[in-house]
Amino acid sequence: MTLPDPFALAAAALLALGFYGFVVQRHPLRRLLAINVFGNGVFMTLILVARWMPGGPDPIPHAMVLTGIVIAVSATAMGLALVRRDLRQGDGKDGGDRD
Amino acid sequence: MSISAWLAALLIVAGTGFFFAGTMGLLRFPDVFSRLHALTKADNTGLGLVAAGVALLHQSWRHAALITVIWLLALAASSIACHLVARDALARGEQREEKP
Amino acid sequence: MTGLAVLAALALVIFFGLGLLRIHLGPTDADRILSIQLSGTTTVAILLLLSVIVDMPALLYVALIFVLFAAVIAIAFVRNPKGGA
Amino acid sequence: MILFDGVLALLIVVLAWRCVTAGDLYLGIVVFIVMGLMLALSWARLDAPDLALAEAAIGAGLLGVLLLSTWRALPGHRRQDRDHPPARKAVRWLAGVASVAFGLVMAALLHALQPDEDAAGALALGRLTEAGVEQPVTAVLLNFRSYDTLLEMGVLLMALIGALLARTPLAPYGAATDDGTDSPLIPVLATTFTPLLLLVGAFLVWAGAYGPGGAFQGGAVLGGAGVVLVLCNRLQGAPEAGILLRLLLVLGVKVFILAGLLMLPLEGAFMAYPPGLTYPIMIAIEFCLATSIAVSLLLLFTGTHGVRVPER
Repeated sequence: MTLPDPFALAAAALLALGFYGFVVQRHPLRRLLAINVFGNGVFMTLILVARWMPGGPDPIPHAMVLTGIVIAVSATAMGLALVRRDLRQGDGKDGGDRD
Repeated sequence: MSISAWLAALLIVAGTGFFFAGTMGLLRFPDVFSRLHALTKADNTGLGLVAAGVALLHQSWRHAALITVIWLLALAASSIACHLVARDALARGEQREEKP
Repeated sequence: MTGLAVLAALALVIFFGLGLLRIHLGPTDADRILSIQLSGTTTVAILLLLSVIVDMPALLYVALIFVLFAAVIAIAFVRNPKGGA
Repeated sequence: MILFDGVLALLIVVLAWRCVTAGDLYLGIVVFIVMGLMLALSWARLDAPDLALAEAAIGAGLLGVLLLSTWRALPGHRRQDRDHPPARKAVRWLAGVASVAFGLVMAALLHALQPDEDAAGALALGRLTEAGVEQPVTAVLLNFRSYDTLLEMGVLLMALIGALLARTPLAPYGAATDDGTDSPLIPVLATTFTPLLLLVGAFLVWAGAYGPGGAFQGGAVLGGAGVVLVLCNRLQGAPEAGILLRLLLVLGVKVFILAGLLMLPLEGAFMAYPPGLTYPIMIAIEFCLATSIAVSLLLLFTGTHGVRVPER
Protein backbone atom coordinates (compact mmCIF):
# COMPACT_ATOMS: atom_id res chain seq x y z
CA MET A 1 0.00 0.00 0.00
CA THR A 2 1.67 3.19 -1.13
CA LEU A 3 0.83 6.65 0.05
CA PRO A 4 -1.60 8.26 -2.42
CA ASP A 5 -0.21 11.00 -4.65
CA PRO A 6 -1.52 14.32 -3.26
CA PHE A 7 -2.16 15.53 -6.78
CA ALA A 8 -4.35 12.48 -7.52
CA LEU A 9 -6.48 13.38 -4.52
CA ALA A 10 -6.56 17.02 -5.63
CA ALA A 11 -7.69 15.98 -9.14
CA ALA A 12 -10.51 13.89 -7.71
CA ALA A 13 -11.51 16.74 -5.40
CA LEU A 14 -11.52 19.24 -8.28
CA LEU A 15 -13.82 16.98 -10.29
CA ALA A 16 -16.16 16.50 -7.34
CA LEU A 17 -16.23 20.21 -6.43
CA GLY A 18 -16.79 21.27 -10.04
CA PHE A 19 -19.72 18.90 -10.27
CA TYR A 20 -21.15 20.09 -6.97
CA GLY A 21 -20.83 23.75 -7.92
CA PHE A 22 -22.46 23.19 -11.27
CA VAL A 23 -25.45 21.43 -9.73
CA VAL A 24 -25.96 23.72 -6.76
CA GLN A 25 -25.26 27.21 -8.07
CA ARG A 26 -27.78 28.96 -10.29
CA HIS A 27 -26.00 32.17 -11.26
CA PRO A 28 -24.74 31.60 -14.85
CA LEU A 29 -21.31 33.12 -14.12
CA ARG A 30 -20.87 30.80 -11.15
CA ARG A 31 -21.79 27.85 -13.32
CA LEU A 32 -19.10 28.84 -15.79
CA LEU A 33 -16.61 28.95 -12.93
CA ALA A 34 -17.73 25.50 -11.79
CA ILE A 35 -17.32 24.09 -15.31
CA ASN A 36 -13.81 25.49 -15.39
CA VAL A 37 -13.01 23.91 -12.02
CA PHE A 38 -14.23 20.58 -13.37
CA GLY A 39 -12.16 21.08 -16.52
CA ASN A 40 -9.06 21.74 -14.42
CA GLY A 41 -9.73 18.45 -12.64
CA VAL A 42 -9.81 16.68 -16.01
CA PHE A 43 -6.56 18.37 -17.05
CA MET A 44 -4.86 17.31 -13.85
CA THR A 45 -6.07 13.73 -14.33
CA LEU A 46 -4.62 13.67 -17.84
CA ILE A 47 -1.30 15.06 -16.63
CA LEU A 48 -1.16 12.38 -13.95
CA VAL A 49 -1.84 9.73 -16.60
CA ALA A 50 0.97 11.20 -18.70
CA ARG A 51 3.40 10.70 -15.83
CA TRP A 52 2.82 6.98 -15.75
CA MET A 53 4.62 6.30 -19.00
CA PRO A 54 8.10 5.00 -18.33
CA GLY A 55 10.83 7.10 -19.88
CA GLY A 56 9.52 10.60 -19.44
CA PRO A 57 6.14 12.31 -19.51
CA ASP A 58 3.88 11.10 -22.30
CA PRO A 59 3.54 13.95 -24.84
CA ILE A 60 0.10 12.92 -26.11
CA PRO A 61 -1.95 13.72 -22.97
CA HIS A 62 0.09 16.92 -22.70
CA ALA A 63 -0.91 17.89 -26.23
CA MET A 64 -4.54 17.07 -25.39
CA VAL A 65 -4.44 19.25 -22.29
CA LEU A 66 -2.84 22.07 -24.27
CA THR A 67 -5.65 22.03 -26.83
CA GLY A 68 -8.07 21.60 -23.95
CA ILE A 69 -6.88 24.78 -22.23
CA VAL A 70 -7.36 26.84 -25.40
CA ILE A 71 -10.77 25.29 -26.05
CA ALA A 72 -11.76 25.94 -22.44
CA VAL A 73 -10.87 29.63 -22.65
CA SER A 74 -12.67 30.10 -25.97
CA ALA A 75 -15.76 28.23 -24.78
CA THR A 76 -15.76 30.25 -21.56
CA ALA A 77 -15.44 33.48 -23.54
CA MET A 78 -18.46 32.47 -25.60
CA GLY A 79 -20.30 31.54 -22.42
CA LEU A 80 -19.48 34.94 -20.92
CA ALA A 81 -20.84 36.68 -24.01
CA LEU A 82 -24.08 34.71 -23.57
CA VAL A 83 -24.17 35.58 -19.86
CA ARG A 84 -23.81 39.29 -20.65
CA ARG A 85 -26.60 38.97 -23.18
CA ASP A 86 -28.85 37.02 -20.84
CA LEU A 87 -28.43 39.26 -17.82
CA ARG A 88 -28.78 42.43 -19.82
CA GLN A 89 -31.97 41.36 -21.55
CA GLY A 90 -33.66 40.95 -18.19
CA ASP A 91 -33.51 44.73 -17.83
CA GLY A 92 -36.04 45.17 -20.64
CA LYS A 93 -33.65 46.66 -23.11
CA ASP A 94 -32.24 44.90 -26.11
CA GLY A 95 -28.87 43.27 -25.74
CA GLY A 96 -27.65 44.27 -29.18
CA ASP A 97 -25.34 47.23 -29.39
CA ARG A 98 -25.58 47.85 -33.11
CA ASP A 99 -26.51 51.43 -33.83
CA MET B 1 30.15 24.49 0.14
CA SER B 2 31.60 27.29 -1.90
CA ILE B 3 31.28 30.95 -1.07
CA SER B 4 28.70 31.54 -3.80
CA ALA B 5 26.51 28.72 -2.42
CA TRP B 6 26.67 30.25 1.07
CA LEU B 7 25.83 33.63 -0.35
CA ALA B 8 22.91 32.17 -2.31
CA ALA B 9 21.60 30.46 0.82
CA LEU B 10 21.84 33.71 2.75
CA LEU B 11 20.02 35.64 0.01
CA ILE B 12 17.24 33.07 -0.27
CA VAL B 13 16.70 32.96 3.48
CA ALA B 14 16.62 36.75 3.67
CA GLY B 15 14.19 36.92 0.74
CA THR B 16 11.90 34.37 2.37
CA GLY B 17 11.99 36.51 5.50
CA PHE B 18 10.78 39.50 3.50
CA PHE B 19 7.95 37.42 2.06
CA PHE B 20 7.00 36.44 5.61
CA ALA B 21 6.97 40.08 6.66
CA GLY B 22 4.91 41.06 3.62
CA THR B 23 2.34 38.33 4.22
CA MET B 24 2.04 39.21 7.90
CA GLY B 25 1.64 42.85 7.02
CA LEU B 26 -1.08 42.03 4.53
CA LEU B 27 -2.90 40.09 7.22
CA ARG B 28 -2.43 42.35 10.22
CA PHE B 29 -2.39 45.94 9.01
CA PRO B 30 -5.63 47.83 9.48
CA ASP B 31 -6.46 49.39 6.09
CA VAL B 32 -5.87 49.05 2.36
CA PHE B 33 -3.12 51.64 2.13
CA SER B 34 -0.95 50.30 4.92
CA ARG B 35 -1.42 46.77 3.56
CA LEU B 36 -0.25 48.09 0.22
CA HIS B 37 2.83 49.39 1.95
CA ALA B 38 3.58 45.96 3.47
CA LEU B 39 2.98 44.23 0.16
CA THR B 40 5.59 46.21 -1.73
CA LYS B 41 8.29 44.97 0.65
CA ALA B 42 7.67 41.38 -0.41
CA ASP B 43 7.15 42.37 -4.03
CA ASN B 44 10.37 44.28 -4.48
CA THR B 45 12.98 43.29 -1.95
CA GLY B 46 11.82 39.77 -1.20
CA LEU B 47 11.59 38.76 -4.83
CA GLY B 48 14.86 40.57 -5.55
CA LEU B 49 16.76 38.66 -2.87
CA VAL B 50 15.30 35.29 -3.86
CA ALA B 51 16.02 36.05 -7.52
CA ALA B 52 19.63 36.96 -6.73
CA GLY B 53 20.07 33.74 -4.78
CA VAL B 54 18.55 31.62 -7.53
CA ALA B 55 20.67 33.38 -10.15
CA LEU B 56 23.80 32.44 -8.18
CA LEU B 57 22.67 28.83 -7.99
CA HIS B 58 21.99 28.58 -11.71
CA GLN B 59 25.64 29.31 -12.54
CA SER B 60 24.81 30.46 -16.04
CA TRP B 61 25.03 34.03 -17.31
CA ARG B 62 22.08 33.52 -19.64
CA HIS B 63 19.78 32.42 -16.86
CA ALA B 64 21.07 35.13 -14.56
CA ALA B 65 20.23 37.73 -17.21
CA LEU B 66 16.76 36.27 -17.64
CA ILE B 67 16.19 36.32 -13.88
CA THR B 68 17.27 39.97 -13.77
CA VAL B 69 14.75 40.80 -16.49
CA ILE B 70 12.04 38.98 -14.52
CA TRP B 71 12.86 40.97 -11.43
CA LEU B 72 12.92 44.32 -13.24
CA LEU B 73 9.58 43.53 -14.87
CA ALA B 74 8.16 42.49 -11.52
CA LEU B 75 9.24 45.87 -10.13
CA ALA B 76 7.51 47.70 -12.96
CA ALA B 77 4.39 45.55 -12.78
CA SER B 78 4.03 45.79 -9.03
CA SER B 79 4.54 49.54 -8.90
CA ILE B 80 2.00 50.11 -11.67
CA ALA B 81 -0.45 47.67 -10.11
CA CYS B 82 -0.13 49.14 -6.62
CA HIS B 83 -0.54 52.65 -7.97
CA LEU B 84 -3.70 51.68 -9.85
CA VAL B 85 -5.19 49.83 -6.89
CA ALA B 86 -4.42 52.65 -4.47
CA ARG B 87 -5.89 55.23 -6.83
CA ASP B 88 -8.99 53.14 -7.30
CA ALA B 89 -9.37 52.56 -3.56
CA LEU B 90 -8.98 56.28 -2.94
CA ALA B 91 -11.62 57.10 -5.52
CA ARG B 92 -14.01 54.54 -4.12
CA GLY B 93 -13.33 55.37 -0.50
CA GLU B 94 -15.22 58.63 -0.92
CA GLN B 95 -18.35 56.85 -2.05
CA ARG B 96 -18.07 53.60 -0.24
CA GLU B 97 -21.65 53.68 1.00
CA GLU B 98 -23.00 53.70 -2.53
CA LYS B 99 -21.37 50.40 -3.33
CA PRO B 100 -23.71 47.43 -3.39
CA MET C 1 21.93 23.18 -1.28
CA THR C 2 18.70 22.05 -2.92
CA GLY C 3 17.50 21.13 0.55
CA LEU C 4 17.46 24.78 1.54
CA ALA C 5 15.69 25.74 -1.68
CA VAL C 6 13.02 23.11 -0.97
CA LEU C 7 12.56 24.48 2.53
CA ALA C 8 12.28 28.02 1.20
CA ALA C 9 9.73 26.90 -1.41
CA LEU C 10 7.75 25.13 1.31
CA ALA C 11 7.82 28.24 3.48
CA LEU C 12 6.69 30.39 0.54
CA VAL C 13 3.79 28.11 -0.33
CA ILE C 14 2.68 28.25 3.31
CA PHE C 15 2.87 32.07 3.25
CA PHE C 16 0.81 31.89 0.08
CA GLY C 17 -1.84 29.97 1.99
CA LEU C 18 -1.78 32.52 4.81
CA GLY C 19 -2.07 35.39 2.36
CA LEU C 20 -5.24 33.82 1.03
CA LEU C 21 -6.91 34.64 4.32
CA ARG C 22 -6.92 38.26 3.19
CA ILE C 23 -8.91 37.27 0.11
CA HIS C 24 -11.38 35.61 2.39
CA LEU C 25 -11.53 38.47 4.88
CA GLY C 26 -11.73 41.27 2.32
CA PRO C 27 -13.19 43.64 3.34
CA THR C 28 -12.88 45.69 0.14
CA ASP C 29 -12.31 44.51 -3.42
CA ALA C 30 -8.99 46.36 -3.40
CA ASP C 31 -7.77 44.12 -0.58
CA ARG C 32 -8.57 41.09 -2.67
CA ILE C 33 -6.65 42.40 -5.65
CA LEU C 34 -3.71 43.16 -3.35
CA SER C 35 -3.85 39.57 -2.22
CA ILE C 36 -3.77 38.38 -5.85
CA GLN C 37 -0.78 40.64 -6.40
CA LEU C 38 1.11 39.13 -3.47
CA SER C 39 0.10 35.63 -4.54
CA GLY C 40 1.47 36.34 -8.01
CA THR C 41 4.80 37.54 -6.66
CA THR C 42 5.04 34.57 -4.30
CA THR C 43 4.27 32.23 -7.20
CA VAL C 44 7.06 33.81 -9.23
CA ALA C 45 9.49 33.31 -6.33
CA ILE C 46 8.41 29.67 -5.94
CA LEU C 47 8.85 29.11 -9.67
CA LEU C 48 12.36 30.56 -9.51
CA LEU C 49 13.21 28.19 -6.66
CA LEU C 50 11.60 25.23 -8.46
CA SER C 51 13.69 25.95 -11.55
CA VAL C 52 16.75 25.22 -9.38
CA ILE C 53 15.22 22.31 -7.45
CA VAL C 54 14.09 20.27 -10.43
CA ASP C 55 16.74 21.77 -12.72
CA MET C 56 14.24 22.94 -15.32
CA PRO C 57 15.29 26.36 -16.69
CA ALA C 58 12.07 26.48 -18.75
CA LEU C 59 10.27 27.43 -15.56
CA LEU C 60 11.98 30.82 -15.81
CA TYR C 61 9.83 31.52 -18.87
CA VAL C 62 6.74 30.59 -16.89
CA ALA C 63 7.82 33.12 -14.25
CA LEU C 64 8.36 35.74 -16.97
CA ILE C 65 4.82 35.22 -18.29
CA PHE C 66 3.38 35.49 -14.79
CA VAL C 67 5.13 38.79 -14.28
CA LEU C 68 3.86 40.12 -17.60
CA PHE C 69 0.27 39.11 -16.90
CA ALA C 70 0.29 40.40 -13.32
CA ALA C 71 0.08 43.94 -14.65
CA VAL C 72 -2.68 42.94 -17.08
CA ILE C 73 -4.80 41.57 -14.22
CA ALA C 74 -4.26 44.73 -12.20
CA ILE C 75 -5.37 46.97 -15.03
CA ALA C 76 -8.38 44.77 -15.71
CA PHE C 77 -9.37 45.33 -12.11
CA VAL C 78 -9.52 49.09 -12.35
CA ARG C 79 -10.73 49.65 -15.88
CA ASN C 80 -13.51 48.72 -18.19
CA PRO C 81 -12.34 48.05 -21.73
CA LYS C 82 -14.18 51.06 -23.08
CA GLY C 83 -11.94 53.43 -21.18
CA GLY C 84 -12.49 55.64 -18.20
CA ALA C 85 -13.46 53.84 -15.05
CA MET D 1 9.36 17.70 -1.48
CA ILE D 2 6.31 15.53 -0.68
CA LEU D 3 5.39 18.13 1.92
CA PHE D 4 5.51 20.88 -0.70
CA ASP D 5 3.29 18.82 -3.00
CA GLY D 6 0.91 18.10 -0.17
CA VAL D 7 0.51 21.77 0.79
CA LEU D 8 0.10 22.73 -2.88
CA ALA D 9 -2.57 20.08 -3.48
CA LEU D 10 -4.38 21.03 -0.27
CA LEU D 11 -4.37 24.72 -1.24
CA ILE D 12 -5.80 23.86 -4.66
CA VAL D 13 -8.63 21.89 -3.10
CA VAL D 14 -9.41 24.64 -0.58
CA LEU D 15 -9.39 27.25 -3.35
CA ALA D 16 -11.67 25.16 -5.57
CA TRP D 17 -14.06 24.74 -2.66
CA ARG D 18 -14.10 28.48 -1.96
CA CYS D 19 -14.47 29.15 -5.67
CA VAL D 20 -17.69 27.19 -6.06
CA THR D 21 -19.24 28.12 -2.71
CA ALA D 22 -18.08 31.73 -2.19
CA GLY D 23 -20.85 33.92 -0.86
CA ASP D 24 -19.83 36.78 -3.10
CA LEU D 25 -19.53 36.22 -6.85
CA TYR D 26 -16.56 38.58 -7.12
CA LEU D 27 -14.79 36.57 -4.43
CA GLY D 28 -15.38 33.44 -6.49
CA ILE D 29 -13.72 35.05 -9.51
CA VAL D 30 -10.72 36.24 -7.50
CA VAL D 31 -10.30 32.79 -5.97
CA PHE D 32 -10.50 31.25 -9.43
CA ILE D 33 -7.65 33.45 -10.64
CA VAL D 34 -5.50 32.49 -7.66
CA MET D 35 -6.32 28.84 -8.31
CA GLY D 36 -4.91 29.34 -11.81
CA LEU D 37 -1.60 30.40 -10.23
CA MET D 38 -1.55 27.30 -8.04
CA LEU D 39 -2.42 25.03 -10.95
CA ALA D 40 0.46 26.42 -13.00
CA LEU D 41 2.77 25.69 -10.07
CA SER D 42 1.50 22.15 -9.70
CA TRP D 43 1.94 21.52 -13.43
CA ALA D 44 5.49 22.70 -13.15
CA ARG D 45 5.86 20.09 -10.41
CA LEU D 46 4.25 17.39 -12.58
CA ASP D 47 6.92 17.62 -15.33
CA ALA D 48 4.71 19.66 -17.65
CA PRO D 49 6.43 23.05 -18.18
CA ASP D 50 4.54 23.46 -21.48
CA LEU D 51 1.25 23.34 -19.70
CA ALA D 52 2.48 25.60 -16.93
CA LEU D 53 3.26 28.17 -19.64
CA ALA D 54 -0.19 27.80 -21.17
CA GLU D 55 -1.90 28.00 -17.80
CA ALA D 56 0.11 31.08 -16.82
CA ALA D 57 -0.86 32.90 -20.00
CA ILE D 58 -4.43 31.65 -20.36
CA GLY D 59 -5.77 30.29 -17.08
CA ALA D 60 -4.33 32.90 -14.77
CA GLY D 61 -4.03 35.70 -17.34
CA LEU D 62 -6.58 35.96 -20.14
CA LEU D 63 -9.36 34.00 -18.45
CA GLY D 64 -9.03 36.09 -15.29
CA VAL D 65 -9.15 39.33 -17.28
CA LEU D 66 -12.22 38.10 -19.16
CA LEU D 67 -14.05 37.12 -15.97
CA LEU D 68 -13.19 40.39 -14.20
CA SER D 69 -14.21 42.50 -17.18
CA THR D 70 -17.48 40.64 -17.65
CA TRP D 71 -18.28 41.02 -13.97
CA ARG D 72 -17.65 44.75 -14.22
CA ALA D 73 -19.82 44.95 -17.33
CA LEU D 74 -22.83 43.39 -15.61
CA PRO D 75 -25.43 45.76 -14.20
CA GLY D 76 -24.93 46.17 -10.45
CA HIS D 77 -27.94 44.20 -9.26
CA ARG D 78 -27.08 41.30 -11.54
CA ARG D 79 -23.71 40.76 -9.95
CA GLN D 80 -25.16 38.90 -7.01
CA ASP D 81 -27.25 35.82 -6.50
CA ARG D 82 -30.55 37.55 -5.81
CA ASP D 83 -32.22 36.43 -9.04
CA HIS D 84 -30.36 33.14 -9.09
CA PRO D 85 -30.31 31.72 -5.57
CA PRO D 86 -28.46 28.45 -5.00
CA ALA D 87 -30.49 25.27 -5.08
CA ARG D 88 -32.67 24.21 -2.16
CA LYS D 89 -31.14 22.55 0.86
CA ALA D 90 -32.30 19.03 -0.04
CA VAL D 91 -30.80 19.37 -3.52
CA ARG D 92 -27.59 20.70 -1.99
CA TRP D 93 -27.26 17.70 0.28
CA LEU D 94 -28.03 15.30 -2.53
CA ALA D 95 -25.47 16.96 -4.78
CA GLY D 96 -22.95 16.98 -1.95
CA VAL D 97 -23.31 13.26 -1.31
CA ALA D 98 -23.21 12.46 -5.02
CA SER D 99 -20.08 14.53 -5.62
CA VAL D 100 -18.31 13.08 -2.58
CA ALA D 101 -19.04 9.59 -3.90
CA PHE D 102 -17.87 10.63 -7.37
CA GLY D 103 -14.69 12.14 -5.92
CA LEU D 104 -13.92 9.01 -3.90
CA VAL D 105 -14.37 6.78 -6.94
CA MET D 106 -12.11 9.03 -9.02
CA ALA D 107 -9.48 9.10 -6.27
CA ALA D 108 -9.53 5.29 -6.04
CA LEU D 109 -9.24 4.98 -9.82
CA LEU D 110 -6.37 7.46 -10.01
CA HIS D 111 -4.61 5.73 -7.15
CA ALA D 112 -4.91 2.37 -8.91
CA LEU D 113 -3.33 3.65 -12.15
CA GLN D 114 -0.56 1.42 -13.35
CA PRO D 115 2.38 2.31 -15.58
CA ASP D 116 1.69 1.33 -19.16
CA GLU D 117 4.46 0.23 -21.50
CA ASP D 118 2.26 0.44 -24.59
CA ALA D 119 1.29 4.09 -24.28
CA ALA D 120 0.94 5.85 -27.62
CA GLY D 121 3.36 8.46 -26.34
CA ALA D 122 6.18 5.90 -26.35
CA LEU D 123 5.60 5.45 -30.09
CA ALA D 124 5.63 9.23 -30.56
CA LEU D 125 8.87 9.62 -28.59
CA GLY D 126 10.47 6.74 -30.54
CA ARG D 127 9.70 8.39 -33.90
CA LEU D 128 10.54 11.90 -32.82
CA THR D 129 13.38 12.20 -35.33
CA GLU D 130 10.83 12.02 -38.19
CA ALA D 131 8.79 14.90 -36.85
CA GLY D 132 11.22 17.67 -37.75
CA VAL D 133 11.05 19.31 -34.32
CA GLU D 134 12.77 18.29 -31.12
CA GLN D 135 9.96 19.10 -28.75
CA PRO D 136 7.65 16.09 -28.35
CA VAL D 137 4.49 18.04 -27.55
CA THR D 138 4.90 20.27 -30.61
CA ALA D 139 5.59 17.17 -32.72
CA VAL D 140 2.39 15.55 -31.51
CA LEU D 141 0.35 18.70 -32.07
CA LEU D 142 1.61 19.60 -35.53
CA ASN D 143 2.63 16.29 -37.03
CA PHE D 144 1.49 13.07 -35.41
CA ARG D 145 -1.96 14.31 -34.51
CA SER D 146 -2.33 17.31 -36.77
CA TYR D 147 -6.01 16.58 -37.48
CA ASP D 148 -6.79 17.30 -33.84
CA THR D 149 -5.05 20.63 -33.99
CA LEU D 150 -6.74 21.59 -37.25
CA LEU D 151 -10.16 20.78 -35.85
CA GLU D 152 -9.32 22.63 -32.68
CA MET D 153 -8.69 25.77 -34.70
CA GLY D 154 -12.14 25.19 -36.17
CA VAL D 155 -13.62 25.01 -32.68
CA LEU D 156 -11.88 28.26 -31.78
CA LEU D 157 -13.44 29.98 -34.79
CA MET D 158 -16.84 28.51 -33.93
CA ALA D 159 -16.61 29.83 -30.37
CA LEU D 160 -15.71 33.26 -31.77
CA ILE D 161 -18.70 33.20 -34.12
CA GLY D 162 -20.92 32.17 -31.22
CA ALA D 163 -19.62 34.99 -29.05
CA LEU D 164 -20.15 37.49 -31.88
CA LEU D 165 -23.72 36.29 -32.41
CA ALA D 166 -24.50 37.19 -28.80
CA ARG D 167 -23.75 40.81 -29.79
CA THR D 168 -22.73 41.96 -26.35
CA PRO D 169 -19.31 43.46 -26.86
CA LEU D 170 -17.11 44.12 -23.88
CA ALA D 171 -15.39 46.92 -25.74
CA PRO D 172 -18.25 48.96 -27.23
CA TYR D 173 -17.76 50.97 -30.37
CA GLY D 174 -17.84 54.71 -30.45
CA ALA D 175 -15.35 57.28 -29.34
CA ALA D 176 -13.41 56.34 -26.26
CA THR D 177 -14.15 58.70 -23.41
CA ASP D 178 -11.33 59.94 -21.32
CA ASP D 179 -12.99 61.26 -18.21
CA GLY D 180 -9.84 62.55 -16.59
CA THR D 181 -9.54 59.75 -14.03
CA ASP D 182 -6.86 58.09 -16.08
CA SER D 183 -3.64 57.46 -14.29
CA PRO D 184 -0.51 58.78 -16.01
CA LEU D 185 0.91 55.29 -15.67
CA ILE D 186 -1.60 53.75 -18.08
CA PRO D 187 0.27 54.93 -21.20
CA VAL D 188 3.50 53.71 -19.59
CA LEU D 189 1.94 50.31 -19.15
CA ALA D 190 0.80 50.25 -22.76
CA THR D 191 4.15 51.32 -24.16
CA THR D 192 6.26 49.11 -21.87
CA PHE D 193 4.35 45.88 -21.63
CA THR D 194 2.87 45.56 -25.11
CA PRO D 195 6.20 45.29 -26.95
CA LEU D 196 7.50 42.92 -24.29
CA LEU D 197 4.43 40.70 -24.58
CA LEU D 198 4.81 40.68 -28.37
CA LEU D 199 8.50 39.82 -28.10
CA VAL D 200 8.00 37.05 -25.54
CA GLY D 201 5.05 35.67 -27.51
CA ALA D 202 7.03 35.48 -30.74
CA PHE D 203 9.94 33.93 -28.88
CA LEU D 204 7.71 31.25 -27.37
CA VAL D 205 6.31 30.33 -30.79
CA TRP D 206 9.81 29.93 -32.14
CA ALA D 207 11.05 28.13 -29.03
CA GLY D 208 8.30 25.54 -29.43
CA ALA D 209 10.50 23.64 -31.88
CA TYR D 210 13.21 23.07 -29.27
CA GLY D 211 11.79 23.32 -25.79
CA PRO D 212 8.71 24.35 -23.85
CA GLY D 213 6.64 26.80 -25.85
CA GLY D 214 4.67 26.62 -29.04
CA ALA D 215 1.86 28.09 -31.06
CA PHE D 216 -0.74 27.98 -28.29
CA GLN D 217 1.32 29.53 -25.54
CA GLY D 218 2.87 32.08 -27.90
CA GLY D 219 -0.50 32.91 -29.43
CA ALA D 220 -2.01 33.44 -26.01
CA VAL D 221 0.76 35.85 -25.03
CA LEU D 222 0.39 37.74 -28.32
CA GLY D 223 -3.35 37.93 -27.67
CA GLY D 224 -2.55 39.28 -24.22
CA ALA D 225 -0.66 42.13 -25.87
CA GLY D 226 -3.84 43.03 -27.74
CA VAL D 227 -5.85 42.87 -24.53
CA VAL D 228 -3.46 45.32 -22.86
CA LEU D 229 -3.93 47.71 -25.77
CA VAL D 230 -7.71 47.47 -25.46
CA LEU D 231 -7.60 48.02 -21.70
CA CYS D 232 -5.29 51.01 -22.17
CA ASN D 233 -7.53 52.57 -24.82
CA ARG D 234 -5.06 52.12 -27.64
CA LEU D 235 -7.46 49.80 -29.45
CA GLN D 236 -11.22 49.63 -29.41
CA GLY D 237 -13.92 47.42 -30.80
CA ALA D 238 -15.22 48.04 -34.31
CA PRO D 239 -18.51 46.83 -35.79
CA GLU D 240 -16.84 45.61 -38.97
CA ALA D 241 -13.65 43.66 -39.48
CA GLY D 242 -11.22 44.81 -42.11
CA ILE D 243 -10.11 42.36 -44.75
CA LEU D 244 -6.67 42.09 -43.18
CA LEU D 245 -8.07 41.09 -39.81
CA ARG D 246 -10.30 38.45 -41.38
CA LEU D 247 -7.34 37.07 -43.27
CA LEU D 248 -5.29 36.85 -40.09
CA LEU D 249 -8.18 35.14 -38.35
CA VAL D 250 -8.28 32.23 -40.80
CA LEU D 251 -4.58 32.27 -41.66
CA GLY D 252 -3.76 29.35 -39.39
CA VAL D 253 -6.47 27.06 -40.72
CA LYS D 254 -5.78 28.02 -44.33
CA VAL D 255 -2.05 27.49 -44.17
CA PHE D 256 -2.50 24.24 -42.26
CA ILE D 257 -4.90 22.83 -44.88
CA LEU D 258 -2.86 24.21 -47.76
CA ALA D 259 0.32 22.63 -46.48
CA GLY D 260 -1.53 19.35 -46.10
CA LEU D 261 -3.02 19.51 -49.60
CA LEU D 262 0.11 20.69 -51.42
CA MET D 263 2.08 17.73 -50.15
CA LEU D 264 -0.68 15.31 -51.17
CA PRO D 265 0.79 14.43 -54.59
CA LEU D 266 4.29 14.15 -53.13
CA GLU D 267 3.62 12.01 -50.09
CA GLY D 268 0.33 10.34 -50.98
CA ALA D 269 -1.40 11.24 -47.72
CA PHE D 270 -3.08 14.35 -46.36
CA MET D 271 -0.78 16.21 -43.96
CA ALA D 272 2.27 14.07 -44.57
CA TYR D 273 5.35 16.19 -45.12
CA PRO D 274 8.48 15.27 -47.10
CA PRO D 275 11.36 14.53 -44.71
CA GLY D 276 13.69 17.37 -45.72
CA LEU D 277 11.05 20.07 -45.63
CA THR D 278 9.40 19.14 -42.34
CA TYR D 279 11.16 21.70 -40.17
CA PRO D 280 10.47 24.84 -42.27
CA ILE D 281 6.87 23.75 -42.84
CA MET D 282 6.43 23.23 -39.10
CA ILE D 283 7.78 26.65 -38.24
CA ALA D 284 5.63 28.34 -40.90
CA ILE D 285 2.50 26.55 -39.69
CA GLU D 286 3.31 27.37 -36.08
CA PHE D 287 3.62 31.09 -36.71
CA CYS D 288 0.41 31.18 -38.74
CA LEU D 289 -1.46 29.24 -36.06
CA ALA D 290 -0.14 31.53 -33.34
CA THR D 291 -1.27 34.63 -35.27
CA SER D 292 -4.76 33.23 -35.72
CA ILE D 293 -5.00 32.17 -32.09
CA ALA D 294 -3.88 35.62 -30.96
CA VAL D 295 -6.45 37.42 -33.13
CA SER D 296 -9.22 35.01 -32.11
CA LEU D 297 -8.48 35.46 -28.42
CA LEU D 298 -8.39 39.24 -28.80
CA LEU D 299 -11.76 39.28 -30.58
CA LEU D 300 -13.20 36.84 -28.03
CA PHE D 301 -12.14 39.34 -25.39
CA THR D 302 -13.61 42.43 -27.05
CA GLY D 303 -16.64 40.50 -28.33
CA THR D 304 -16.63 42.60 -31.49
CA HIS D 305 -16.21 41.84 -35.17
CA GLY D 306 -13.08 43.89 -35.46
CA VAL D 307 -10.78 46.28 -33.72
CA ARG D 308 -9.53 49.71 -34.71
CA VAL D 309 -7.30 52.43 -33.39
CA PRO D 310 -9.45 55.10 -31.75
CA GLU D 311 -9.37 58.60 -33.16
CA ARG D 312 -7.88 61.08 -30.80
